[in-house]
Amino acid sequence: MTSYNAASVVLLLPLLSAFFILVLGRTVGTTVSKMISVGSAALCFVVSVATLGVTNDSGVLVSFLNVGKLHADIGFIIDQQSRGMLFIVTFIGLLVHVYSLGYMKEDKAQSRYFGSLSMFMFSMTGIVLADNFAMMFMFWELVGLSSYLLIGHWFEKPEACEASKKAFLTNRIGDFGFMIGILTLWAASNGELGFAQLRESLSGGSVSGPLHSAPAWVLTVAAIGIFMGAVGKSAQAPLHVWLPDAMEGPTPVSALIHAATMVAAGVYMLVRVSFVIAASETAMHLIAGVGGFTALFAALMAVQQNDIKRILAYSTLSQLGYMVMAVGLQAGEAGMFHLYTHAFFKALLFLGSGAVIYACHHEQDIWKMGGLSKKTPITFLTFVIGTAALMGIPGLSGFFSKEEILGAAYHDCGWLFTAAAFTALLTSFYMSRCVIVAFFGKARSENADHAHEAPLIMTAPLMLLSIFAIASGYGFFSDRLQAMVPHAEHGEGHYLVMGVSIAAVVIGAGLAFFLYNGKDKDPLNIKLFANRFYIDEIYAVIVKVFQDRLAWIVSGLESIFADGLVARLPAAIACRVGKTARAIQSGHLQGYTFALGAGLILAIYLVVQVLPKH
Amino acid sequence: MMSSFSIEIFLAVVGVLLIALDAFATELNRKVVPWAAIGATGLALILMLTRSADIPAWITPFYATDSLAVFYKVFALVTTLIVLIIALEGDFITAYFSSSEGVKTRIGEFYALPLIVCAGMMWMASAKDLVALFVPLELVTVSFYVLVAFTRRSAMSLEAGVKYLILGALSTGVLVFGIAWVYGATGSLSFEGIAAAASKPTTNAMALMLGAALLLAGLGFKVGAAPFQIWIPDVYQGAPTPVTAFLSVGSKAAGFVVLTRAVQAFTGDGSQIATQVGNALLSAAALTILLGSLPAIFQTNVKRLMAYSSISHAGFMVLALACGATGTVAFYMGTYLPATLLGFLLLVVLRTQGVGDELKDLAGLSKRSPLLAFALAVAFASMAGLPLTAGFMGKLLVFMAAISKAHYGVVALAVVGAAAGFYYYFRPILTAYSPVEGESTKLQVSPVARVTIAVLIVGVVAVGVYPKLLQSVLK
Amino acid sequence: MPSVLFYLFAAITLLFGVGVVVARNPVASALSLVCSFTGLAALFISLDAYFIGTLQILVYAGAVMVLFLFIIMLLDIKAAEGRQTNYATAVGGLLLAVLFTVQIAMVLGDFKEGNKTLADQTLNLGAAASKTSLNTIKDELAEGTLPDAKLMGFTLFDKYPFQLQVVGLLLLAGTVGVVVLSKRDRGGKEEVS
Amino acid sequence: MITLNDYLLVAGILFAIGLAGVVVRRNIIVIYMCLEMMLSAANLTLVAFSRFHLVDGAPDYAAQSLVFFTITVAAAEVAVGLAIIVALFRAKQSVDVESVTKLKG
Repeated sequence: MTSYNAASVVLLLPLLSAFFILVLGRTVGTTVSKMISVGSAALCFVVSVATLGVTNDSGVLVSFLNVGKLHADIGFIIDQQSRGMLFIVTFIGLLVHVYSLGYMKEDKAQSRYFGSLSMFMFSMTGIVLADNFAMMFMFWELVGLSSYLLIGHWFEKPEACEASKKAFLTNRIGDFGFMIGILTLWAASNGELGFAQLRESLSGGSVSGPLHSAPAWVLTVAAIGIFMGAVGKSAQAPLHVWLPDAMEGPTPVSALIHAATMVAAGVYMLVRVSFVIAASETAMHLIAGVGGFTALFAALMAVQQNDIKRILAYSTLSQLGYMVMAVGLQAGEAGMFHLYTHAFFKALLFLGSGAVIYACHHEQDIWKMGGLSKKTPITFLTFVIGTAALMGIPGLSGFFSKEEILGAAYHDCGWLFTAAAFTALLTSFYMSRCVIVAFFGKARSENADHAHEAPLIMTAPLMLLSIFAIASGYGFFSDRLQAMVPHAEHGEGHYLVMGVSIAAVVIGAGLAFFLYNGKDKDPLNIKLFANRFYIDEIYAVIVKVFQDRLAWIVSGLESIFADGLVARLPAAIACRVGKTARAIQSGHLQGYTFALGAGLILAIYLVVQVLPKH
Repeated sequence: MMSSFSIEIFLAVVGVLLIALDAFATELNRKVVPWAAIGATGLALILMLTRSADIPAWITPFYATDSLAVFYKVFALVTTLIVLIIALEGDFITAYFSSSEGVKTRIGEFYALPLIVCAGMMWMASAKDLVALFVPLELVTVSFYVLVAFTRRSAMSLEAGVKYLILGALSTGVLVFGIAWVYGATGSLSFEGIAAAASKPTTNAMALMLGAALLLAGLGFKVGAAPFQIWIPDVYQGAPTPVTAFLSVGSKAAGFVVLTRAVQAFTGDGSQIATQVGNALLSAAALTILLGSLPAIFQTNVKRLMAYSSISHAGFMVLALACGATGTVAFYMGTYLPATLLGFLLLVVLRTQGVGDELKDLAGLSKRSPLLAFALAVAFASMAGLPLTAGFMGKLLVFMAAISKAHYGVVALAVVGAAAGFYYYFRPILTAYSPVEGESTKLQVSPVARVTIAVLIVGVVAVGVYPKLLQSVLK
Repeated sequence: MPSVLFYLFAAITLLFGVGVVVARNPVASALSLVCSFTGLAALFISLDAYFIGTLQILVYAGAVMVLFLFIIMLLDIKAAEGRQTNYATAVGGLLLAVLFTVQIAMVLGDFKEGNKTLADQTLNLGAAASKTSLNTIKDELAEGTLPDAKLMGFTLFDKYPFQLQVVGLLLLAGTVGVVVLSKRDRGGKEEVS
Repeated sequence: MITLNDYLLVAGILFAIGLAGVVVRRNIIVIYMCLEMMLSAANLTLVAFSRFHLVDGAPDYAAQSLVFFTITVAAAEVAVGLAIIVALFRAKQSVDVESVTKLKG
């Protein structure tokens, strides 16, 4: 099987599965739908394993659009980066499919759920394989759509409904930036959208491409626009508000989408087009800054969360911040490496948290757990392995990748290194806290008291993932899985970086042990962190002031743009304009004729007197 | 093999014959006239697609047969065909509101007039000079006065008729005044002559600009470009739904053809007023998108929502026109047709089952009829511009045209409009799929409506997935 | 035409035009409009457009205005409107009119070609005669008279025969529309939903 | 002497008066009369220009044909318009613009 054919299979199988379930799901029944979905995921996994190690390839599946200067194809690019990512996506995807068989056993709409999963797999592989921006953007949108469907799976729950809307809308803001960035590149390169062609156009090799000679600000606009897309999808500040809320979806979905794959799509895309980012100094600084800020910011918020899934969600934000920072520091390979190790241990942690929640009868507050280490030993053990990898305990996968990023920060920018190191300390602290509170001490609620181990179909993936969480950092493993291992150039300061990162782990874990061992309630009470820096409240206050003054204006949108200044402020302005425009539409004919007459005079005035003549 | 010219005459003649048939053959089954009209339009469409290229020599001086004209002729025929089907679906509602005889009223004119309107729109597409533009344009407008007020027992329809009448006549006055000044400045009535005179330094630029501003204002009214969009929401909401569909797709498209021709004449090579006209169109586009999108946020009536949506779409088309991308205007039109007609068809089907136009009436639609709910989702998703629907491709091309001309400011405003669109277009979908309590009756959909809905859905998705389809039609 | 007559007819046209707008009674408005159109017809004739001038009298001042008057009388519309003038709309309307006039005046100030008089642009009927193919028109032009109606008819049928047909169709559509819209219902009183 | 600009100015003022009337008046029939006035102003502009754009020494009859068409179209428009106004009067017993304000927002 050539790698081109393999790519086509991996892309099209989930599509067929989704289509089949959509059309015939109701007729053939839930069981068949499940079989098809899981079967297609398994087959995809097998195929993508088979592609590991084959030669690089590229090809066009179908020519898609050909209007004027716009040429867009469904085409593949198969190289080390995409093969590695494909492995992660199909592997985690398969695990989640299998895990969902157990977790969603009693759900009423399993057909829809598995259809959406297949749809998601299709969109995600599309992003991974894309060889041009048009295809990338299309699948980008599809990922957003299927994520919307999955988060809102339990749409009877108002929180789930709200969360899915929030995710969708926040992502759209990023996507518009993304689109502008793509179109700017397209315009500046005189009609190119393919990654290879753009790279050539930018490099100014044998024939100096139009992008090479484009003014710097154009490239900055393009790079920042593209980064906007990643900000939305990878939940970087200030568009991060959707990710924690997205935990309202089913836990396997949180694991699949919001830990390992979808959120990583932003990082994957940035690495794929790093040549564009490298062309703009400003964009690089911005990206590194936003990444570092998000890493620290999210870690601080994670310190005071009590919901086990939210802790993991903020930790995901923080780790994504690391990866984005790496991209901004021109260490994309380190970012991809961390993406790859993170995918395993974060999926492990999420599935582990799912098992804990399952064990405690849908209890998610860690303060109502406790003593689980004896009742659910397998879950406990695997969770600890995941935690250790995330903290970066030497010898586990997370240690290697995190250290690479810290190293990159150390070489490039002092204060980013400080922030990253402090983040590492915090990570160690809040994860230790989570483990200590949830698994040790005595049971603090009836549910925790009656906890029991999850069935094998749920624990088996945990055990499998633990192996990856331990071993995936080592060369014999990562090389085989085509992970992007950064060049091991241990230059000056290598030992300092290593020392700092180990110290951070030790201090963080020690602090947590000291503070939380045997406690029944949180001795720390940092309201600022617990309330997520009051961002929602700050947003609310600002909007409130804005609203009070224009109280009669803003009435319709609160329900949808639930919070997030980014979404709300433009919305309020839009509302004001909309209401004013609506007021003209008074229904009075005299008003209309006057408006038409005034418009006429305005038109004449503009054309004849104002607009420039030449 | 007929020439396009004969096809138009054929349509007009059938229209006249149907009027006579309806008036004099009183024993006629009520279904005969609608089906005859649908059949004639379908036949004309087939003839159009297999037409012969030659047209009588005597008519060539004032009859264009370029690709633009041919595209819009096919477009007008497709629109008329679907509008007639929509009208047939809502037949008894139209009849009920037409006179006190209620549902027994014979409304043959309601099916015959669209044929004449269609012929008029096809003639507009071929206009080469301002006289050939004006006369068919007025044929279309006067017929629409009648159609909008047709269901005169409905206060809404009557009000819409009065408003359309006054504002339409006002725009006609402005249009003629503009034609007069353009003629006065250039000494020519043909687009070619105007383009030639516009590039001559001896032509008085001020006078030409005045004429151009007035002319564009008059045509801007027809397509609903700001600040002349003000009539659209009221008239669209009040008019009988099939007529609204016809106005929003057919009339708007015809308006865009002549607007395209006028703009091409004003912005030809070396034209003195090219910059002004281009900038005026840009400002109009930005304003239109905003004034279409933002008030739509507050709409609770789906029909009125679609009226605002059509304003916003017109804004995108004007934007493409301002960038000189006439192909994109046609493409956008092509993506706009299936989604909009699908939306109006759904409204009519729902109305015949006693479901109103208000947003809240849509609640629980997915339970009552999965097909209609899905069609609604497809239609509105396409209007919003969701990827993999036709609407996305249209919007994408417009954005690309604008960015390639570096109109970033307008693009930013257009993005705001499009983003607002995502809010208000998704509300009907969410409502349709939201659960409702209690029992609800299933909705019946007639076979004709079923087939039409299926065809339109396939059209939306096919163009969205494989846009080359529409492109090949455009060529 | 002597300047005096131009000023007279322009004044008639405009003043009675203002009369249409300010008259309280619709009948007075309609009669004002008839007078205004008569003045306008005279202006047409002063521009050697005899046929259009006649048409203006026949169709507008005659048929159309009679239709207006007929409807006003039929509906028996009293001067019900505006017991008190709505100042907002009055000011708005006045403002629009003034602005529009100023704009036109500004364009005219720049429009040098418009400073020609009719005397500068005398008709050259001899030249026209040599270009005409139709004998009756040719003869009259050669004699030095302008066969306005004939030239009009010739242009209509020579250049715009097709548009003439379309106008016929338009009139038909209009007629059908009028019939549809004003059919008396058998039920007598209208119900409005 | 009287110039072309004089005619154009008269036409412009007539158009402006009509526009003002359309905005100011509340009686729909009178509004419709004002619209006819605007159309006539446009016709005057056309005829004036046609007289000054001589073709072979005679006025430009192409432009005058357009005037012919506008007059015809206007007559048809008046007929349809008055029919609609009569229908409105039958329904509402009024031809005031304030009787049609239900559609709005």
